[in-house]
Amino acid sequence: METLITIILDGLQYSSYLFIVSVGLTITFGVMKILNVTHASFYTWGAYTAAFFIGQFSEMGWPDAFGFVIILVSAIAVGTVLGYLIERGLLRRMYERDEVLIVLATFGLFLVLEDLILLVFGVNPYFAYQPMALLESVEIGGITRDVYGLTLIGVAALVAVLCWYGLNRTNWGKLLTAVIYDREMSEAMGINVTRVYVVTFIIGAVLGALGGAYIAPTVSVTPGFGVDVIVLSFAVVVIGGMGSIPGALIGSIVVGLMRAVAVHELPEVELFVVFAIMAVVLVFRPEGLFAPAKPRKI
Amino acid sequence: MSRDRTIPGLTVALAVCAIGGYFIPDWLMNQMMFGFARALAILGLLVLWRTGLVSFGHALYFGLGAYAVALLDINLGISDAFVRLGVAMLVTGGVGTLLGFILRNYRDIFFAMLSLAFSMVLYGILVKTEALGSTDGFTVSPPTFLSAAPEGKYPLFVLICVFGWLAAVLVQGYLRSTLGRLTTAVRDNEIRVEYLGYSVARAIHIKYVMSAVLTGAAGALTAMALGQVDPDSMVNWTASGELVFVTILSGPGSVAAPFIGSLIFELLRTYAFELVPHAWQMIVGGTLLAVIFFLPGGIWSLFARALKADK
Amino acid sequence: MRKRKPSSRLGVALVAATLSAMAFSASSVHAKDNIKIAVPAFLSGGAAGPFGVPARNGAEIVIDAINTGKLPAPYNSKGFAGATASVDFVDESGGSTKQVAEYRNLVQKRGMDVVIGYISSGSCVALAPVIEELKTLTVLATCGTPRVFEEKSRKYIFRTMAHATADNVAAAHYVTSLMPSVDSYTGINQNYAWGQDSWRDFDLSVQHLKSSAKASKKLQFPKIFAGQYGTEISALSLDKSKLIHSSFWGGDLEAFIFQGAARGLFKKKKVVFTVGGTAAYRLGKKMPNGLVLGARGPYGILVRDRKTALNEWFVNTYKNRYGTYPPGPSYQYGQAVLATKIAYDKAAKAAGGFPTQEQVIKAFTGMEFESFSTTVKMALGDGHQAITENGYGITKYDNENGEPGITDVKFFPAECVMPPQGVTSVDWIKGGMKGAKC
Amino acid sequence: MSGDPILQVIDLQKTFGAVVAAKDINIDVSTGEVIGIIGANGAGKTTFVNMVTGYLKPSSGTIRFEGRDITGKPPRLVTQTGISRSFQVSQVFTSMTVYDNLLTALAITDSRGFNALRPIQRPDLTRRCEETLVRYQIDQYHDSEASTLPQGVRKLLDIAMAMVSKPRILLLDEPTSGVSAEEKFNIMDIIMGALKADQVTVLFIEHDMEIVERYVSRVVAFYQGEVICDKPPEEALIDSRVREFVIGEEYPLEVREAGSHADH
Repeated sequence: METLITIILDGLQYSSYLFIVSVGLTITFGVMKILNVTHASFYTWGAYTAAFFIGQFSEMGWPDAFGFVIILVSAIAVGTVLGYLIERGLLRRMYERDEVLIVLATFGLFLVLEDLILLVFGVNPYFAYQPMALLESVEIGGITRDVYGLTLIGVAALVAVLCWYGLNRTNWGKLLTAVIYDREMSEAMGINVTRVYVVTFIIGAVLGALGGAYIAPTVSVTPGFGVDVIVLSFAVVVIGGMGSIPGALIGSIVVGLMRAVAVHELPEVELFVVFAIMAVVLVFRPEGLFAPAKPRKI
Repeated sequence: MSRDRTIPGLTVALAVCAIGGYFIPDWLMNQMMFGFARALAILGLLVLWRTGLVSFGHALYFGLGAYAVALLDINLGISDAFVRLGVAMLVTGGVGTLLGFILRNYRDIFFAMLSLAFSMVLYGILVKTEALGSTDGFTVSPPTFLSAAPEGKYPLFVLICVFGWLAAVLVQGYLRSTLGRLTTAVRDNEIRVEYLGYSVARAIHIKYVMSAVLTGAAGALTAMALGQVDPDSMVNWTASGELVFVTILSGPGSVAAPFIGSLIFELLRTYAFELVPHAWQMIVGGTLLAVIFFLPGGIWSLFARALKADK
Repeated sequence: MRKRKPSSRLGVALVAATLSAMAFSASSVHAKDNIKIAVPAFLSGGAAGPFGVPARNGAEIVIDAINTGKLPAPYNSKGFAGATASVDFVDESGGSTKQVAEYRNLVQKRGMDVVIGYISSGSCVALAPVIEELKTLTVLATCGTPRVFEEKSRKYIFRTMAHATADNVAAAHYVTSLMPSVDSYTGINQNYAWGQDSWRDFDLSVQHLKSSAKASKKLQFPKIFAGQYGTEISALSLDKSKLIHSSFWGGDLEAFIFQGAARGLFKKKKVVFTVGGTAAYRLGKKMPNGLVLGARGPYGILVRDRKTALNEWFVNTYKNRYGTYPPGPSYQYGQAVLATKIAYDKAAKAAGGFPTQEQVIKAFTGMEFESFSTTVKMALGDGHQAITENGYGITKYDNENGEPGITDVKFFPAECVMPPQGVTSVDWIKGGMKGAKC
Repeated sequence: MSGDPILQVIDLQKTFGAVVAAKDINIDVSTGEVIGIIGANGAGKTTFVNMVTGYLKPSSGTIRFEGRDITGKPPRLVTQTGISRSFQVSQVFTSMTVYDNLLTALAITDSRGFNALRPIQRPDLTRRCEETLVRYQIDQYHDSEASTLPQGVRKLLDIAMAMVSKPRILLLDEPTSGVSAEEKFNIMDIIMGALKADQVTVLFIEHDMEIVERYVSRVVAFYQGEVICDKPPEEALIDSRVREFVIGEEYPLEVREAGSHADH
């Protein structure tokens, strides 16, 4: 019983992390049809920025709770600045090109941004333990858990609800849905697709950066720690259905729980299991477990 | 019709490399070995690319080829270069044929993602299995040639050059055949191909297996040239990305392009690493961006321009 | 097809590319007053901050002091056999395959005389055959796996610190002798040679020293540089074992300590970190008290207060230049550089002039010398592998001085924790550690 | 125009969910016929052609070609048995020249066994290629890239490519759609001339009644997935249901003589 509770909590916690990181990726893909490798850079830059400022403000004697504000502000700042620059400077010039070529261009940019991290922040890891230390820990299922980690689940739920609300209950969401459904038609209807794109990309970027910023207090933020994140999010997004927000949620839960089971019961297969699921889903349901409705054109 | 002089050109290049290789410094010979070995994989990816398919998982075959060599070496003590190469190609051909049955029905981003998934499955297995060397990988003993065990790298260098030449000539012949024409044809219009009575799935399957075998050979030769295999630089997604990167860098214009592009990449990386150790990735990534934006035909288009201006 | 481009000049183009590449390479002739040293260490990636940079810094201050003759006596002669060293620091990250390719460049293209360094066991295992092939003196500074010299005897490779067996045998001694309540144990180690060997040595040693102790069935071997250990920490918490063994290092170690501390893991379990020393300085006050820490030998925090002239010089010089106490990797790299100097000087004395590489190797083999913090004997691997004492202590933050501290330090002599010449580590431990002098 | 029908369509049905796209279609086609298929948009014409050529699987019913059951076979097998088709939107290899398009088509249909590996540039193929270009009067576009061609030339190329497999029956989906009014008869003349030489049975979908009148020997009219009329053109075009549901009342009632087409 204790093991079961622990596995479920571990799984959900990891799922939440995956969801926050990958939901931005899937939104960008859904609207713009771009599989964005620089999403990993948003994650890394978000983490570095948050960790850096949490450290700075803590040294200046600000209360630890201020860390949460920094996390949010860092995510928004990093996502907006990087997202805007990349969409305007790079992607805008590429929409006519092959989608695979766009993936590669973002891969190239990802390499550049990785090294830029080194130049800006140096090689030393950053610690931003303050928010995590502030929330202390509780005993659940016979073991101690840090409350900060558990709040991840809440943050993920909040992100999911906001995404759902934004997409289904606002005018902006209706515009997005129209563009997702048929770009040309939306343009003909007078929707400013260019603006929709830049805003979507920034939202995706902010979510990626939020993933990094929120996870920063629990890890040592080191160069290159975004490399594995991007393939994991690819897996999540593909499993759920590329471009689908509920899909990203389902994908995160599947991957998170399976990984938790693996680590607890059969640690050797931990890494293998994620990609095996991805392959199986692609083979039997290429559109993903939760694919968005897509118009078919002949 | 202008005479196509790819094959005479390649043959001259082979002679120059094989003879010149005897006199060049060791480090350069190494770079050329790595470059030309990788070029085989690029050759396979080029065929797929012309068909409109980009695989983000060909490190699967690169790794399989390399690990086939390492496992033969460690478990059976087989050091013969030809046996190693042959087994690597058989293994990758077999796996390619099996996976091809699935992948031939996929296109675009789905093809890319499923390839990625398959390669990451292998990565997940390798990294977590101690018997397969986990993160460390294996050391590979130097190759022998039909029971001769010559000193130095020159014999392997010649093997790589000759094999590269052979592969390029065969691929060139292939591209000029009907099957070869089924690259651009499939990319342009699958419906038309089907209504001409040819199975698009089969055309893609053949090309996929071909690229798998070529990439397997590339992995095997790299493993022998390097004396080391490991999952992170050979099987991880970044390795697949690198292969696609070099394909774009080379350009699809000619079967000679992969050899030039791959060698230039090798030199670029070495010098970037030596001159700016902290920012070498930035240089590599920047080059990729520059090629995508300013040189859609890859490095080959520069050569082609130069050759044309010559006339 | 009219679009196909002719490529007749391909050969010419290739030759041109080749020549231009060659023109770049500096083919310097080495004069006797200068030797070229390459120092590889992690300069990027997760291990750079905790390991690579301190390692590099340790090598740097020692090389600078050697070049200017400012090391304390008896090492205050200038240079390596009189030759000034020019040093290139190179990045060790990117995986073993990349390191193999890079090593070839270092020797064949950049013409290095000596390579001193390497942190990861992965690098060292992969490089050993290449080093022998390229016949260039290479002094391994930090990497730990015993495989390097146990698989084969090596001519051009030296390692100036003890290998991982010492860490884990000493850890087993420490745990079994000072912590009698521990009767069960589990482990979390990285999934490569280092982690696997470390666990095996520790497990076997405990079984030998205290056969009643039970090892857990569910061992964690997460991927190196994984960074997030939430699920693993849960699994370890649920495990009934009282002690956790870990050979984590670098960024992984720090992340694990942070996450474990937040989860109360270290209150619930005893933990022994064989490479924990580096984290003590970096985490400062955040380092939990009560952890059993090693530093892979008599280095870093374990020997900070040893009052020998060499150690005081090292600690003070380092602290003045970089603002912190030198952690283990600084000592280890410094020690490797110092050993190289001693071998050069000794060979020069014997040869009566600047020595050849063969002469340096001859001098290096079997050498015994006084390093910054300890006595080093090149006793194993036919005189190529060093043995030193090894020790552990328990963390206790020094609130008075506001700096990390350590208590209950206990050292075990070299001959107690390392196998004798000619026996592999695993055989030695399995065979009941015959010949151990504790 | 006698003997067994070359193509028999028996009780063909196709439903997409609740939508019935084809209902109880029965058509027999004899060798040498030229059949015009007419009907409003969405009447089921293209669905019918798609089912006969294997692009869509019928929900039920049978399609026989020269006595063999070809129901539900994929396009490439249908093509191999001797049926070919063109498309409303021309299906050509857009990045190739006209010459390469046709050469590729010829090579692919001639790719049994070892032939697939022979160089594509071989005398027998190139000769046939040049001949075909002349026959379809597109040889002046020899080196133009297909994506740059005028609509009419593209249509001709599409049909020329459909014909390289030497089919015995050809289905054309709106051969003159998108072609200017001045050009349409010219193009139809080229097509029908070339097809006559090859003795092909032709079914084509057409909206333009002037073309139907002029070229077909029989008209099949579709309405809401059903065949509402199957008669010679002079009878079909005055059929009240055809006039109501397909061609509209404003089309001149009197059937003109062949050849007296009205220029606009």
